[in-house]
Amino acid sequence: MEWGPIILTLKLAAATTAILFVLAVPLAYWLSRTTSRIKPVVEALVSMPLVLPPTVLGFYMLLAFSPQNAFGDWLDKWLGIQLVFSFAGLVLASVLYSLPFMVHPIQSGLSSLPNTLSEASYTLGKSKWTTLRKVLLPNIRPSLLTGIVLSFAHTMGEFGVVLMIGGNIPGKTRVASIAIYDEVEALNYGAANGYSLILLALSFITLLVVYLINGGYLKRFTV
Amino acid sequence: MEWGPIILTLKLAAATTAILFVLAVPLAYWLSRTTSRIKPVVEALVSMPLVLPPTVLGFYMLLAFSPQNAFGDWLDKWLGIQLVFSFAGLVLASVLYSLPFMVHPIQSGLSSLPNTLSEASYTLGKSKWTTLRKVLLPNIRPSLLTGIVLSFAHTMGEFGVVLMIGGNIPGKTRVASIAIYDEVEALNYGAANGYSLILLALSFITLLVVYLINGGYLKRFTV
Amino acid sequence: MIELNVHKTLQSAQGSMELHVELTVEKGQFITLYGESGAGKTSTLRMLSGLMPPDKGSITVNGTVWFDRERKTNLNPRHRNIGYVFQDYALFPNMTVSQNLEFALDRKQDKTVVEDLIATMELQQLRHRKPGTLSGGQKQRVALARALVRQPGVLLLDEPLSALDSAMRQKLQQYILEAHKKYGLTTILISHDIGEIIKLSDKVYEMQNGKIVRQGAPPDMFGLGKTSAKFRFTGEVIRIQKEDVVYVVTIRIGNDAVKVIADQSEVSHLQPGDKVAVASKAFNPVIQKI
Amino acid sequence: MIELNVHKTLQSAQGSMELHVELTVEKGQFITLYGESGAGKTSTLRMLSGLMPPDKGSITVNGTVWFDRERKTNLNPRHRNIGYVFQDYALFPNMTVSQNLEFALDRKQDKTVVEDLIATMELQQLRHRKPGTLSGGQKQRVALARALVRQPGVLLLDEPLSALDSAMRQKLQQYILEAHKKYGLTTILISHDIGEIIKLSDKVYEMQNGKIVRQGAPPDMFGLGKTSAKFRFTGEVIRIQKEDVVYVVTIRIGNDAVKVIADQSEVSHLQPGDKVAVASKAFNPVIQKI
Amino acid sequence: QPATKSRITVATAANMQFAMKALATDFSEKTGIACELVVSSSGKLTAQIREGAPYDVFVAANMKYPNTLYNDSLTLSSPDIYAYGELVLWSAAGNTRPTIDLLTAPGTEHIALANPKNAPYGTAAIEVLRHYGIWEKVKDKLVYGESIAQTNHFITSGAAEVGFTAMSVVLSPEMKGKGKWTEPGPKTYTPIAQGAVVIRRKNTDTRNAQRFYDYLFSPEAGKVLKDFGYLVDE
Ligand SMILES: Nc1ncnc2c1ncn2[C@@H]1O[C@H](COP(=O)(O)OP(=O)(O)OP(=O)(O)O)[C@@H](O)[C@H]1O
Ligand SMILES: Nc1ncnc2c1ncn2[C@@H]1O[C@H](COP(=O)(O)OP(=O)(O)OP(=O)(O)O)[C@@H](O)[C@H]1O
Ligand SMILES: [Mg+2]
Ligand SMILES: [Mg+2]
Repeated sequence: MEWGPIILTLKLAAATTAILFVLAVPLAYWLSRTTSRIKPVVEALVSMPLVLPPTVLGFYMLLAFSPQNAFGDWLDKWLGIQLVFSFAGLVLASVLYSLPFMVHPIQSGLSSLPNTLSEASYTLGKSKWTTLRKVLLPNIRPSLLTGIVLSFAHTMGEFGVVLMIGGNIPGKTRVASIAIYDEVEALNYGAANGYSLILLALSFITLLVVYLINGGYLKRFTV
Repeated sequence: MEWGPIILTLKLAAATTAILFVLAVPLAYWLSRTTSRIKPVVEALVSMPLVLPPTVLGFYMLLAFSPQNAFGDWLDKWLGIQLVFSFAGLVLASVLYSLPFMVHPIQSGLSSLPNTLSEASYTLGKSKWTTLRKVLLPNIRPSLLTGIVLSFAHTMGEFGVVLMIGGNIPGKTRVASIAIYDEVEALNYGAANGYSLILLALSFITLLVVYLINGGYLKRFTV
Repeated sequence: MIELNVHKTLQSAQGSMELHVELTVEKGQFITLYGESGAGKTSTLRMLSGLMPPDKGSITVNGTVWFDRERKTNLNPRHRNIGYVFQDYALFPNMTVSQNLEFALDRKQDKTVVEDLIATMELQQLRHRKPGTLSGGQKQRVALARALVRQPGVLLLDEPLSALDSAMRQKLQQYILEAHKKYGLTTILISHDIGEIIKLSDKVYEMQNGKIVRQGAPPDMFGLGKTSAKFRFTGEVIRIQKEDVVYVVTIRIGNDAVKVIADQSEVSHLQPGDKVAVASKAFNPVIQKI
Repeated sequence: MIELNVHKTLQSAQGSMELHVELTVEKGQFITLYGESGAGKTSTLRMLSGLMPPDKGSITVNGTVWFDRERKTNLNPRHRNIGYVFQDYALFPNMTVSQNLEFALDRKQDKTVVEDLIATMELQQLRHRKPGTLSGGQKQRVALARALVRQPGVLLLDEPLSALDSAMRQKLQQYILEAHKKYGLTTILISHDIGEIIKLSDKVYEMQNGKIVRQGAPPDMFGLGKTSAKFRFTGEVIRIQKEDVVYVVTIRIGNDAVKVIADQSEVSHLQPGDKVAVASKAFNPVIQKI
Repeated sequence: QPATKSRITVATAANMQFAMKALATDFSEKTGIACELVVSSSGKLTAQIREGAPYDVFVAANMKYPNTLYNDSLTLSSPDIYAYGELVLWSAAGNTRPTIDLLTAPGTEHIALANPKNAPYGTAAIEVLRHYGIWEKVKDKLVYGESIAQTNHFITSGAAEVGFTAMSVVLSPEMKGKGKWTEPGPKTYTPIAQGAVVIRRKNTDTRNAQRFYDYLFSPEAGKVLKDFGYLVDE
């Protein structure tokens, strides 16, 4: 068993979650505030990536990002970014695929906050951005946590999209989920169990620590 | 193209979402209230099904539910329930797999509610159950919606677990996601696009209607 | 009869506060908890209603043990038959005004009580509104109405009228008093308004720092005990004006102002805002209803 | 100077309410909005502060247009340089008391103002506490302190002292008044407490049903204009006792109670709770500082 | 002229992976060219190669996928058949050797096979069933795996009592000795022709890929393939 895929998975999950967070917060904020008529359309669209089987979604992404395609070609020529069979592509695909897991919880958290919080902040001369950062987000911690945990865990386990876009290249796009999948496919149940256990254990410990900190159980250590 | 898989998918998603809702509400309620030491452990466990690749999770479920196995055998002999290659098995697998999508949002919704709401209800002589049903849940509508939408959409698109447990039997366990997958594998991109479009369109319309109703845009029609 | 003897340590980042309250309220009595901000008044009501478990002690109401640390008894709030007006109202945002009241109905209770309360609290116009769009005073009235729906044995009022204008306030004071008498309630009020306390309550407990430091009949507690046919008022200097050789001092007493003639020596140590007593020896007043 | 002339239709399930407020406040003036629950006082402050857009009209403050429907101007609340004490406090639950105040600091502002306010409002003990664990009055003090941190040009106070005991209330009234004078603030207060209004404000506007129905100097508004050297008080009957052939009527006036002798005919139409006026013709009072 | 790569990537259909591992090792030892296997379903690999996946050689499980690529001019030449796959009837449960009769027995509730839509072993299994005239009888017992690999899971987990798989599976080191298997008999199905192609790639030297391709058709490779249960043209 190799550690490469596991480290790659953690990198992918971390990068995806971080990017998703940065993207989802403004989107969720906009959705929670807007009275625009297109709001329900955007809300529905955000969930769309979930509806297709991951492999199929991956297939369509493959078509879209491929250098054979105008868009992929443009990216390649002008920005030098290759999205197929590269780590960058995996990240982008995972971000698209896990978008609803980050956006929806944050949006519902924001829309449950009483208006007076942001109003009070505005009357104190603070901008929307400061208000969001210092007042709103800290008060929806459970929702942020939900978004982060769901996105992180989902990216860890996802392999349909990743396999299609990434192509299972060791050290580059061969994440743990694909490695396990391969071992299972090869009837190497022992190795598959090994990977699974490590993945489960790592995730369990990560999540446990997150929840312990969140629950204040680790106060003693964090003071 | 056949409609069978699409109808089966909708049935599966509806059944899974309904069952998940019934299971997740008490669990989320317990998690949002308890001060038990095992709370962070349970919280972490709830997310575990996400961490494994769906096919692998499906494989482990296959092992567990197989009639060769003590548990599967017991189910078969005593309750007459066959979980492998049956619709019931698909539902169970989907429920397990989508559990975090329902539990986490509801939990974060419940824990964001001010305590005084339930306190007021108790002082009015209402039970915990009545309080949950009439006071707490109606006040976390955005979170419930998030849970339902994520679970529903995720079940629509999921096929790794479903394929493993279900065995792709036409009319019984052959859901749309598998059908699309098959067409893509067979390089039948035309048919795959057809299925995908229908699935996307159906889901989009469903979600749009949900969000329109939720946003009060359809008030005129619902009065 | 309420017999309450509870201890509670309220933990906080900065030190802790020892709450120790001993209180006996006769059935049908109307008492008031009075005292400075943070003295422990709300906490006392919360322990009585079962929303906050005491660390030690016991609570017995009409012979039933509601709480006893020793005997490990802790009656569920829902079985305590109380009505509670929360300081922050705690209305249910998902329900309209009517629904908030109807939610409080007991299974077999008649709906007419809701109608009566809506009329009394002048909520007719608001009955189909959600709390989110109500003004502060409107919310407070709904909260009071909701607590009264069940005609509970014990009524707990945490500053129930603080957001109301004086006309509405007087009206609802009257209503509370009538309901208290009519249904034989035992009522505990938290209020900062001395007039209100004197008008409503049989006994006042003053709390300070988690303890009851004084108790007694309202007039005694607020220095009204030594009343006499003599006129002696406490008031506040509003203005001091020089007029010819004398000074005219305007003093606010209650909602009235009087002008008093004073000489240089009298005003030299006075300034607007000062609390003063005004007294007279010979006085034969006439009462006139207004 | 604040010139406000706004229209707003407040929609609700049951009919709608027309709010139309016209108001001119001089720079440095201290005015009070007074009126029954739901009259539109809070809504007026919300429009002035930019939290609720009026349907029509304009708001000009010290020559700057804050809002003008015609000219499509609508200054962001954050640029209006106001301090706002919300009726429901609106403290930030994620921050401690100190942090709530520090958050309000302007970029270049000195931190000492926070320390001063913490001391004035007696919040030292609470500085590291989160709002969730504060009592009602404690929250209210934090809210007031927070609104004062920026020493804003316009101070908007929505029942800022309603949850405080009278000692604290008096103290903070004094403080508000001093701050108002010291920093040359223009202050708009919403209050139901007549004593407070008289003490603090230069002018009172009475609102009813979304309109200003009366305005004037506080003493005039509350019928204190016709003061004279005569003693004439309004009060409330607390008790009527028969003693021998006469009746002793106990009347509460402000925080004092007086006993007045009355005969059968005088008391026949009186009962406890009645509002009465007490007057005397010959009276030569003495003032005594307490 | 780009530098010669000392490492090639071989896209391998799932059912070939056991044999390919042995072949790749042997090839690397002989030539010093490192060989990386990317194992996936033929369908996915085909889609990826069309979009420029960095694979040098494609070893498929049938002729359809390499032919598609050839028709798209993505290969150096038309695909050649390097081996024929053989089908077996396999059962992991019990100790009885599975027979065709077992399929119709009442105790057999599920028969696993690969999805005939995109796996050649599935098509072959259907042919076998039709050959014995039991298709109608067993139709409702059939459960389909996404690939031959998933069919194996159905069988090894015991979820399906019996199923059709590739002989290469039951002869693989991982599965050797697990359960019992029989061959359904010659001429009961069309031999499963498996083709390979060298991928045409821009800016990449294909010489090493061609060497591997040639090796695949060499007698040494043929011997290895035979050991793994494939038929090889001689
Ligand atoms: N968002 C809203 N939608 C509809 N009606 C509203 C809304 N906000 C306030 N109102 C109504 O407008 C009227 C004025 O409310 P406002 O809060 O200004 O009253 P107020 O004078 O501050 O009363 P109080 O003294 O009780 O706080 C009330 O009848 C209230 O119910
Ligand atoms: N959950 C809590 N944790 C820690 N301290 C608390 C908690 N709740 C209240 N306290 C503190 O206990 C003390 C008493 O609070 P309480 O709410 O009973 O005051 P109060 O007498 O009702 O005051 P007010 O008149 O301001 O409402 C206060 O100092 C308060 O800060
Ligand atoms: Mg209190
Ligand atoms: Mg108001």
